[in-house]
Amino acid sequence: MIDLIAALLMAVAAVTSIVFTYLAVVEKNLVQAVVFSAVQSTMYALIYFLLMAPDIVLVYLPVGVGIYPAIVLLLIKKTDKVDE
Amino acid sequence: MSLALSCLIPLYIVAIVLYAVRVLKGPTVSDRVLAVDALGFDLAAFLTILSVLFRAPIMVTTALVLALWIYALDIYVAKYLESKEMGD
Amino acid sequence: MNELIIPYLLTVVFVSFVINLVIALYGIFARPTLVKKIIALTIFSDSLNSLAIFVGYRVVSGRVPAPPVVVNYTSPQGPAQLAKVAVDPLPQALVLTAIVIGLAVTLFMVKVTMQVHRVYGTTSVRKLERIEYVNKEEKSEGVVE
Amino acid sequence: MLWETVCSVVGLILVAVGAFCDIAAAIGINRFPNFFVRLHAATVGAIGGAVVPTFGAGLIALGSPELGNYRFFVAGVSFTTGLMIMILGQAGAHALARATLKAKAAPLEPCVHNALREREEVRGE
Repeated sequence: MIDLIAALLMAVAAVTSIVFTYLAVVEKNLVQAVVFSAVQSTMYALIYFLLMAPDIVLVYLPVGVGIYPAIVLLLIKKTDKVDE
Repeated sequence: MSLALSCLIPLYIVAIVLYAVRVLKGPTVSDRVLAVDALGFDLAAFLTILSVLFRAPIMVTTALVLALWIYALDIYVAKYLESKEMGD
Repeated sequence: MNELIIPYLLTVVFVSFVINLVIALYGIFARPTLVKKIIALTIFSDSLNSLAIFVGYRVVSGRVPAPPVVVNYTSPQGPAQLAKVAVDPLPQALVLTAIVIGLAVTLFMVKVTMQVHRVYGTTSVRKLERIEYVNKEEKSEGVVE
Repeated sequence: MLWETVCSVVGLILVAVGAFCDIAAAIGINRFPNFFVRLHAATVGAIGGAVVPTFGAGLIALGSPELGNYRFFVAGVSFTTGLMIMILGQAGAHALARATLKAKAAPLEPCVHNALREREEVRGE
């Protein structure tokens, strides 16, 4: 029962991450692409949790949700705001 | 106890998917960041419930980290929108 | 019943990682802006790390596998009991390093992109090609004169 | 053990209330018309949907003896997470709303339900 729940949650998070990866790649506005990338990172953190890797989650959450959007937003502020 | 918690799990999944729908179709940046905010806090509560359900007491610390860094993302985007100045 | 459904769901997870890898590669090669290339590269490295962790997962019937952390210190057979139900700790130890190195590489690329924008005024690769071509022409003519 | 049973049942009730608030907030954030109205749904999702079930999970861990001594660890971390979300959710929503209002990033329309005008429009058509 519990292992079935874990596998089901993993599949839901994986399919959601496909949608947000596609949106982050094709989106023209770069700030919205950063937000989509943050959602994808959150879904990957849920997958890492369900793959029973707590130390990976502890490292990946600050890097994927906190530092990547911060430095990419800093970069977007200094350079172009729109793709193309 | 475990069975009752297992019956409550699909409600949380449905809520998280509905938040993801708002992130997907929100017209402005603020809507999307607000939906990400709510999604992250609900996911933190969900991780706590899952670690109680899985009987793995080490896994519960990830919820605290998730809540703190989702708030940090919120503040970054707010500061970007408000003064267009990051980092100071 | 569970023996049929769980491998199917795990296959869905594996295939979704591969699809993420392909979409991120498309983003790296086809999008013109350097910022978008950096975003796609982070997604690419995360998908690759996820594949590495997924290899170390294992299915234990009736319960979820334990994380590779020793909780039961008191009894001497605690680590032996853990080894029967825990996932593989080696890919996790490798990926932990890979994430931090990926962060350092991303910071370096962000700095290089800032420098490119400061020198040439744009970050689009298609415009950068043209600008560099014109500059080379002028320089070579100046050398000839 | 009486108090363990009481802790478990109260925690389970809190988790169920949290699930209900979560569904309500998710429907609200999809149905409300503009950003400043959606703030209400988001904070319902932060307090009712995240703080309450986190406290409930802590109480359930406190009342389950098969975790051994680690149940106090789980309960302490759960209560800390709940308090953090209780502070940070409101602070983040307020900062985002203030920034959006100052930068004019979202349209500011008052959400007014005018039944008389709707009836007149229907009658005029």
